Amino acid sequence: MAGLLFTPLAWAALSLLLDFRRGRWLSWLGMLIQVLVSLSLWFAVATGGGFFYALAGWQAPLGIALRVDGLAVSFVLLTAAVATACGVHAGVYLDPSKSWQRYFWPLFWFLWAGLNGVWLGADLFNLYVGLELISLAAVGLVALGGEAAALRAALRYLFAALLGSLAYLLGVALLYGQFGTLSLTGIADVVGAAEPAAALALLLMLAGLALKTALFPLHGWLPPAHGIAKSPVSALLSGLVVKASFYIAARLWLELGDRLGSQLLAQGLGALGAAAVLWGSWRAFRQPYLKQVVAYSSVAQIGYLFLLFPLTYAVAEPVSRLAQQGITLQVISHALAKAAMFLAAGNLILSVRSKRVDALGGVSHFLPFSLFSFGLAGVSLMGMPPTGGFAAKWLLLQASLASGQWWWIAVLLLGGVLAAAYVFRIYRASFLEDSASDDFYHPPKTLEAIPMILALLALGLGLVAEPVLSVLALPFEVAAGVTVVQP
Amino acid sequence: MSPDLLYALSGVALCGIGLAGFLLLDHLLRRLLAFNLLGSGVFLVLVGLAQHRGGPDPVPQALVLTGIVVAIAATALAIVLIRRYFHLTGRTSLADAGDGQS
Amino acid sequence: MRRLLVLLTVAACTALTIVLALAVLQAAGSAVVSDLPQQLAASLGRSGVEHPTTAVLLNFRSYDTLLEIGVLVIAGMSGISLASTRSLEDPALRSSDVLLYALQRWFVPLMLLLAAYLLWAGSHRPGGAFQAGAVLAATGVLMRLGGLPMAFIRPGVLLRLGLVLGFAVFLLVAIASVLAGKAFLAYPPGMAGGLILAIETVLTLSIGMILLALFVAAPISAEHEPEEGGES
Amino acid sequence: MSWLLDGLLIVSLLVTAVAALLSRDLFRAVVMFMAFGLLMALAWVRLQAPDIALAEAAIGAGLTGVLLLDAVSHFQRGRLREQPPGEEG
Repeated sequence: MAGLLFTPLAWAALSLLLDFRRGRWLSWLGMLIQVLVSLSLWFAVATGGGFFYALAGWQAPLGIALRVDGLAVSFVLLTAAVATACGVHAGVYLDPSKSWQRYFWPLFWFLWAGLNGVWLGADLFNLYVGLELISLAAVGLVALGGEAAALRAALRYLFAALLGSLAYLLGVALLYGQFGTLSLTGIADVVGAAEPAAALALLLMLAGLALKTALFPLHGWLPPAHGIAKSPVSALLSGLVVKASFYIAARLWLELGDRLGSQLLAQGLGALGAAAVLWGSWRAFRQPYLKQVVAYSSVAQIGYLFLLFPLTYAVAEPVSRLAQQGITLQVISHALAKAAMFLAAGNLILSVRSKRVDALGGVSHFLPFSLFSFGLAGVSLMGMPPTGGFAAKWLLLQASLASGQWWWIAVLLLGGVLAAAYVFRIYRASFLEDSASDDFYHPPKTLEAIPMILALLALGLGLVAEPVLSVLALPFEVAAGVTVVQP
Repeated sequence: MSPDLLYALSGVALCGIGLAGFLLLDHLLRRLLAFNLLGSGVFLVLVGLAQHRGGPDPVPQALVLTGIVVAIAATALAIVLIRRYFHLTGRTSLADAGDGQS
Repeated sequence: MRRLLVLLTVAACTALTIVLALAVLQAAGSAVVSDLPQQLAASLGRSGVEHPTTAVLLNFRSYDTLLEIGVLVIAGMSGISLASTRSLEDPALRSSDVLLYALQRWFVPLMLLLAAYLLWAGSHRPGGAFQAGAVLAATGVLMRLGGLPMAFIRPGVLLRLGLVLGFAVFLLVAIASVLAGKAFLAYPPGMAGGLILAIETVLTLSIGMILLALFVAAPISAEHEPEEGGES
Repeated sequence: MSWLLDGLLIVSLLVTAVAALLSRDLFRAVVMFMAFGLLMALAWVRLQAPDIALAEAAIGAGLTGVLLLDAVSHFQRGRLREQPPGEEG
């Protein structure tokens, strides 16, 4: 448990003292440790159930407690998988001769530490600090290298992230002022219905987090930042970072939404999510640059996540659980598929030496493997069986039907069709033979293998959805009986 | 009404001022000023509201100290980014027509 | 069009302010009594320090503080990663202002003294690592504006070591308690006071160094510009 | 008496805040912001939060102000040296 918190922070400090090459070996070792620690924690929770971990030995209202439950450890494990893939890819992909690359590893590890902090966080202010840690590390990664366009994207990202954090903090201030505690469960215990100040606090926090998650129409900062960053960084940002703020929003909603939310808010957030699916997919279809296509696809895929709000508000308990499982699967499958897609896109760009979609002509001969990974990830985004994306959408479909909110079904289906459209556009471009140049660069095999593994994981998620969900379902079932232990 | 609550309300007003400035100003440094004003407003609400009943409360005070350090970190990083951006492009704002999608 | 947008934004912000003010009044009127202050008062004796704010920062909620130092380190290293000068010392800044020079001869030791006082005071009265670190950084800024050579502020291994020193020591204490069989960040009984003072001391140095590095990293000299950062 | 003090402090806080955002000259805006930071430190004293007051005076007013002033002078030097090259957009 402590290893999970300690390793990323310690590796961040250590790798700052080394240069890129030596930092790479160190980091690969660290990733191995992190994966092992995450796996063992996951098994511990899967067999023994969730628990609270009191940091510094002080119990919750006074100290900070970590909430270690099935959902949290699953995301810890997901982070370990995706971050390791991105880290290994980055170690080969990034050019070690640039002296500023040495700062990649510390930023990478701080990002990881922040992510773990958010998945496990149960204290509202601690979540704020975790969010800031993630945001600043992510901004640093985007700005790394210091070209004008990257700086511009980083500044937009920074300002959006800061505004979102402050809105969240204002909500925390209102909640603390009223309830005198920062522990999320502590607040959930004492909050009643019809508390306008607390309801406004929830609204502010959700708005701030929606800005950080790039919910339509607050998504303007995402495509530049994710499009301009180096591919492994984009994969981290799209796969994991935006999920962190959504995760907090979802946790708040599931704990407090039934008393502080309203049907209007729930449907409104769902509608914005639906708009994001349609608008993001359409924009993805229209982008001239490959990575912009993938970035707008993220805007669309994030939209699905916000269907959580209408599908869990004022519905029967089993329906709500279906929706929660569907959204969780969507988060996991999107993280895997989008990371695969960005890494594959990076390989393609490296190969044709151009970022434009129409420069891809003929690449299907030279880089069939990367292109295949790209397509495989695309299949998961479309939601076709047997991928994880399909399993997620299937659950959401059932939840929509069971709660009588049939209008979301149209969004789910249309979103899949649009995703198919923009993925096939890339395919069409890469099979065109009219390209005069056949000057392609062959990236190392490692670079090609990693997106393939991630895409296969996203695919396989659909096949093993049942056992995965059984662990995910743990927190919501044992929530009443969580044991407070103090190892 | 206690003075603490009065300060919380002035914090709310600062939030309003800061938010308006943040949304309306183009110049990056001015936006940064607005962000800091907004932050100060939030801190005032946090401490003022919490101390309204029970008198001095060290918990929100510690939170604000943490918040101030996070704010200076963000501000300093933003200044470095802004200055380098200005150095490379000669611009002091992000607003320009044309490459909104870039 | 632009004018309308401005008007609308201002109106929206005003409306939000009013709603927020009402919410603050409502929250103030219906505050739920929590036992956090009592818990804090009861545990203060075991925290190792007498000043409650320091106790919260470095003992009860030390995880927040640890992550927050992480945020500072991120900002610091992002700053120096963008610094494009080979040595971060700018000869153009070296002023020959007699007044400033005289001023700083008196000021610098005084401010260092103040920083040390703030650090020491933190355990039983207002003061602590952040304030002391800020004063330290301000001293550095003054020295730099006065043109004192600051060879140590260059993006070399020493600077990076300085940046993470406080963070690393804090982290070591945190993991040491795990190895001793306690929770992450828990101090062994009886040693809390000493450990907190030690952590605060190195934190002061690191905070001062980070803030100073960010100040020094910000300028960009036009002479040797592109694509380089630090010693290569 | 203390009410008068609090009222005066709050009014001047809000005035300096607005002035920091609205003043035409960037330099003056930053000076206003530093004044705001010092007033905030006073406000923290009134709120019986001496720790924050110290931090605000040192960090909020002092360091942030110096950083901003430095940036402003950089901008003005840059303006004098050359017309912005990137006006295509």
